[in-house]
Amino acid sequence: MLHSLTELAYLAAAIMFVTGLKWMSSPARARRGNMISSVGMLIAVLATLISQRLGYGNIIIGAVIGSGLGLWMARAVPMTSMPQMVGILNGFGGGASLLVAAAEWRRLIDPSIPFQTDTAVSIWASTLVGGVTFAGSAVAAGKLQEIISGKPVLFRGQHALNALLVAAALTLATLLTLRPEQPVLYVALVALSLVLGITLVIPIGGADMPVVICLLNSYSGIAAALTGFVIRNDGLIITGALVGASGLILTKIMCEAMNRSLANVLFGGFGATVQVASEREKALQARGVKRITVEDAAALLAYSRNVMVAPGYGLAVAQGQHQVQELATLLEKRGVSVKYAIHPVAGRMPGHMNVLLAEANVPYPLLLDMDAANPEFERCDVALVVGANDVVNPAARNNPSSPIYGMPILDVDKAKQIIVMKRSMNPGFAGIENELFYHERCSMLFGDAKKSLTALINEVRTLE
Amino acid sequence: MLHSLTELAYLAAAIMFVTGLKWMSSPARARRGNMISSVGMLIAVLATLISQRLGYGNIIIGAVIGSGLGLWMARAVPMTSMPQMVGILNGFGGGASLLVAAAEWRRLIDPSIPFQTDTAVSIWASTLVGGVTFAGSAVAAGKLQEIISGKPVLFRGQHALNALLVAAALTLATLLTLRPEQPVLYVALVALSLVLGITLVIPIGGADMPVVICLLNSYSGIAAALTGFVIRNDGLIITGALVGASGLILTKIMCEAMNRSLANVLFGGFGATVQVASEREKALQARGVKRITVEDAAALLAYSRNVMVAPGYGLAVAQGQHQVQELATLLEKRGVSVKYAIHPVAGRMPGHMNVLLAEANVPYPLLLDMDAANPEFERCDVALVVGANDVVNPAARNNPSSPIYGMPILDVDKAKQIIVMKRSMNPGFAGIENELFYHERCSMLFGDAKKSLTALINEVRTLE
Amino acid sequence: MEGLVQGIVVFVLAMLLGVELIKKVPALLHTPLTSGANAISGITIIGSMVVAGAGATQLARILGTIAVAFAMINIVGGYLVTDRMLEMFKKKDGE
Amino acid sequence: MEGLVQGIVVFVLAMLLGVELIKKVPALLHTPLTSGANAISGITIIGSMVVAGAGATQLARILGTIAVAFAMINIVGGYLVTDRMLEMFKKKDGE
Ligand SMILES: NC(=O)c1ccc[n+]([C@@H]2O[C@H](COP(=O)([O-])OP(=O)(O)OC[C@H]3O[C@@H](n4cnc5c(N)ncnc54)[C@H](OP(=O)(O)O)[C@@H]3O)[C@@H](O)[C@H]2O)c1
Ligand SMILES: NC(=O)c1ccc[n+]([C@@H]2O[C@H](COP(=O)([O-])OP(=O)(O)OC[C@H]3O[C@@H](n4cnc5c(N)ncnc54)[C@H](OP(=O)(O)O)[C@@H]3O)[C@@H](O)[C@H]2O)c1
Repeated sequence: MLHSLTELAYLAAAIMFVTGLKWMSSPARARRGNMISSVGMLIAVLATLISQRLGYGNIIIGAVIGSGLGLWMARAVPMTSMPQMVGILNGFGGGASLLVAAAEWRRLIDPSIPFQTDTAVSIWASTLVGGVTFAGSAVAAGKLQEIISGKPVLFRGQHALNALLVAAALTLATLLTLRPEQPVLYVALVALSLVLGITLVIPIGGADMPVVICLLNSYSGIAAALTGFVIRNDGLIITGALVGASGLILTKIMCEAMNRSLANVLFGGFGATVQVASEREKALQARGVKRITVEDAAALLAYSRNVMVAPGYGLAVAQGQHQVQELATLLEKRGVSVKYAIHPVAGRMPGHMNVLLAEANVPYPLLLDMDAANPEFERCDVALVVGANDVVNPAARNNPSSPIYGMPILDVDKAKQIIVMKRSMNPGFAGIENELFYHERCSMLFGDAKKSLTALINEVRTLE
Repeated sequence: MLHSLTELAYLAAAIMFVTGLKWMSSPARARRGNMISSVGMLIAVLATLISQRLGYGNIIIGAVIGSGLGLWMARAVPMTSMPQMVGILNGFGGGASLLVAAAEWRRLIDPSIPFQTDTAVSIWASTLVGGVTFAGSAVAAGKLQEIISGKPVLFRGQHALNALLVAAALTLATLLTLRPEQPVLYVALVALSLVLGITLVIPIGGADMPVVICLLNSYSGIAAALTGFVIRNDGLIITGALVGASGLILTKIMCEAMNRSLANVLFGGFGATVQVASEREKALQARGVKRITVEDAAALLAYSRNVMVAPGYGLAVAQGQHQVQELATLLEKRGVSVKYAIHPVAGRMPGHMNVLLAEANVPYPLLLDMDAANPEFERCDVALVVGANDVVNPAARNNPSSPIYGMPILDVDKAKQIIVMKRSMNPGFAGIENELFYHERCSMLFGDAKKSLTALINEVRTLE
Repeated sequence: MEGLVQGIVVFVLAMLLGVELIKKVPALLHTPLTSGANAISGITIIGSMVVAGAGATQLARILGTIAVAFAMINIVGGYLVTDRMLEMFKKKDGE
Repeated sequence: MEGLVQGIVVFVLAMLLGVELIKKVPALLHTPLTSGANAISGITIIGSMVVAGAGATQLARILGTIAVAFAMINIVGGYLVTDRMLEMFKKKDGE
């Protein structure tokens, strides 16, 4: 009876998670959905506490410390660092799985309890997924925070090494299923999973970290579901499947938005080398780009009717979201209509730009997704590219030999005038030249985006 | 092992049903989805045949007869009779449930098999739902085919009688659970369920039959799921839940499209009485309507630029869908743009008009749903109302005392000119006067829709 | 009890999934949706076959045989009629 | 075996439901979706609590306690950060 009640409580929690995800489909209800989801988590926790005879001491210690840290992190993190934050949180989740698996393994080898193969398999799987997630997420967060170089770290024989490590891990897991009582084998497996987490993620470029994080999160979901299978807990199976599905779909969305295969993201070493310029590009480079002064740019913006802002990773680096909004408000007061064109993989996380601009109080109906924005560029007097590069690179449309060929991009080059704000002629993440900058209707406004935007604001203020 | 395989086969079937419903969301894939769904059914049938030791003779006889009849019915039915057809098919499904329950009840009272209360409950539930569905669907089909009067059959004490019958049925079910070995009690329950099917449906108006059919179908789904609970068959639970969900959602959509509660549909006797005309309506009736000749109507249509057709139940009665399409083609050749405004509950089934017009080869992008159509009426030179009445009645917007007040309607009265084709001044299903007909920009073209359309076609042909 | 809870889990999940799927069907296709869902409800064929093929008494088997016929009408008629309708929906004239 | 198949049924249904739900989330909210799903994956707290509160050895209980802390960071941090982001999305200026 109590057992059934607990199962029902888990089911209720799972349904609340479903509701949370469902309500995420509308910005108006998403926040309430998130709260419902968190109540579901509370129910799952309470059901566990009530149904099982547990010593509360340790749990309270762990929960207080964890909640405190979580609270502090969630408060302290700036919006621009959201990608890292999600990476770190994901890592802690993986760490928890790893630790639980380790503790369970201790119990597994207790001679007084009958040995069960499926429990063993679930433990090795959790160990591997947990360890890889923990270490991999740490590397990913480090890359995003630029503590670790964002460039892919490549060396000869890397794939062979990784294949070897995976093979070794699987061998260890098999050995452990046969001789679970060998602590050294288990410790080796833990070590191996941590090493794998590092060696698998380090060769991937910084901008591809969101794919890694979503994928790792999806794996942790599937590992949770696996545990659910072993202990026959439907709530866990459902929750794991939901997390798994969300990670997989997001990964798919990102890969499609880049027209790259998942294999290319994970093993391609994308963005490792700055491409050597082709003949055509050299000719372009020789011709040079047009520059625009802050004064001219301000006038151009102030006297236009439709402006579309195309933000990219540089906006997050410069933390210039508030300035963008300020400029837009100024322009709107002058009767200029300002909208935002958001590429699905602009920045370092899917939806990154939306969060940044929402923080700066930009109403979300003005944030157009790619499909809504692209037909509007034609009617646009000025397209203002703020720290975006790859996502506005026409090579994706024109140049079949380009590594980003086929990626759907923002059609900023259809606008009557294009202003690009960046600090230098350095390439974006993909490491390739961008012909847009040499376009006859395009002019560059060099400098840190925040500084340039502030200058523009001041300049627009002086007009009239 | 075999049992697990069978379960997996049922799961595969259920997933194929899911795919069928999922692909129903796009007209391009819906047909393939339906085929996948039917293959799922085949798999479920084969899995049952293989996994159980069954005598094939009876099954083959039943299957051959049933398939033959099903095939013949599906071929013979005209598109205009789809609502009846679905009603009849639903009835056969209910009949099958009833028969299975009856046969199982024979087994239930076998003294050599231990008696199980939950099996008993499932059997009574299937009997009741099956019987009500069988008889109720027959009445519904009869009303739609107009073998039985489409008017609600109302008499004093009807609700009391129905309540009594329901109470009697539940009492019988309880008695049977206690004394299952009494055949007379079971036969009485069957009889009662059939009577209930009739008395519950007969007081409901003909146009409300689709709600009844969807609801009964949803109940049969839930009864199937219940059986799945009893025999612990997940495939059956899933399938039943899917059918249940679809019936409930369609019921909800219809009720919302009429702004009526489900209780009002089932117990309100809606459409029973032709409303007595109010003072205002009497004044209107005294003023009379404007008539238009076929010649004038043809000229009006031929020299306009945008025409919107608003079809209703009368189009199905007149079987005039091919003529509508012919007229539209003629007009299009003259450069007139013709589109169709489809109200969700126009006709006698949700989506009825779409099926009719698709049969007449109207490309579906021209079939606008209400939300897409309403903003277009303003730009419309002529709104051609073909056999529609309640769904274009402005009383739904203007007259708080009208029984259809609050129902979302097609805004035909926003068009520059309105032509209404119907046979008389008789009201539609709701039995109320329609002020639209007295509108200053509206004129009536009396007569059977098919005949009027043919006349219009001939007339338009003579122009130039 | 255990089995019941698991049944509830499956039912609730399938219900939620069904609601999501059905909501996405456009009004254009509501009639074939109705007939298609109706065809699926012919899954009662499973019980009918078991009774027809392994019923305890002659009467049960006869009832079962009729039930198979009824369910088959529902299935065959339902799928075919749905197919007939869906076949008619075309994007362009004559396509 | 029996239990396994039922587990698969539940897993497949939840996966299908998850896919439908996630696909409906607009690109606008993909970041909070990521962090929200991440918070849900903190469900590992259940296993962590069991180990922390009823682990067989002192070592297991210590590992469990750390696991509870880790999972709690994931949960509390995840939900709060999602809430912080969602709070910012407004339809109109200053609303
Ligand atoms: N968002 C995701 O989920 C996701 C997932 C996977 C991959 N990616 C990849 O990430 C990339 C995103 O494209 P993106 O266009 O947003 O970024 P990007 O191509 O990486 O370019 C960012 C640009 O911003 C400029 N920048 C940097 N700091 C700046 C500052 N302080 N002020 C002004 N400009 C600054 C840089 O030029 P300077 O150095 O000259 O200033 C750089 O060219 C794509 O390649 C995409 O495939 C994203
Ligand atoms: N579709 C559904 O799923 C559904 C569900 C529940 C309820 N309903 C109800 O059904 C009604 C549907 O509205 P509706 O506007 O389509 O139909 P309606 O209001 O019932 O009106 C149909 C009109 O067609 C005319 N008509 C009949 N035969 C004709 C012929 N041979 N030629 C020309 N005209 C003919 C009739 O007028 P004359 O007799 O003067 O010719 C009648 O006024 C609504 O009340 C709705 O609430 C529908």
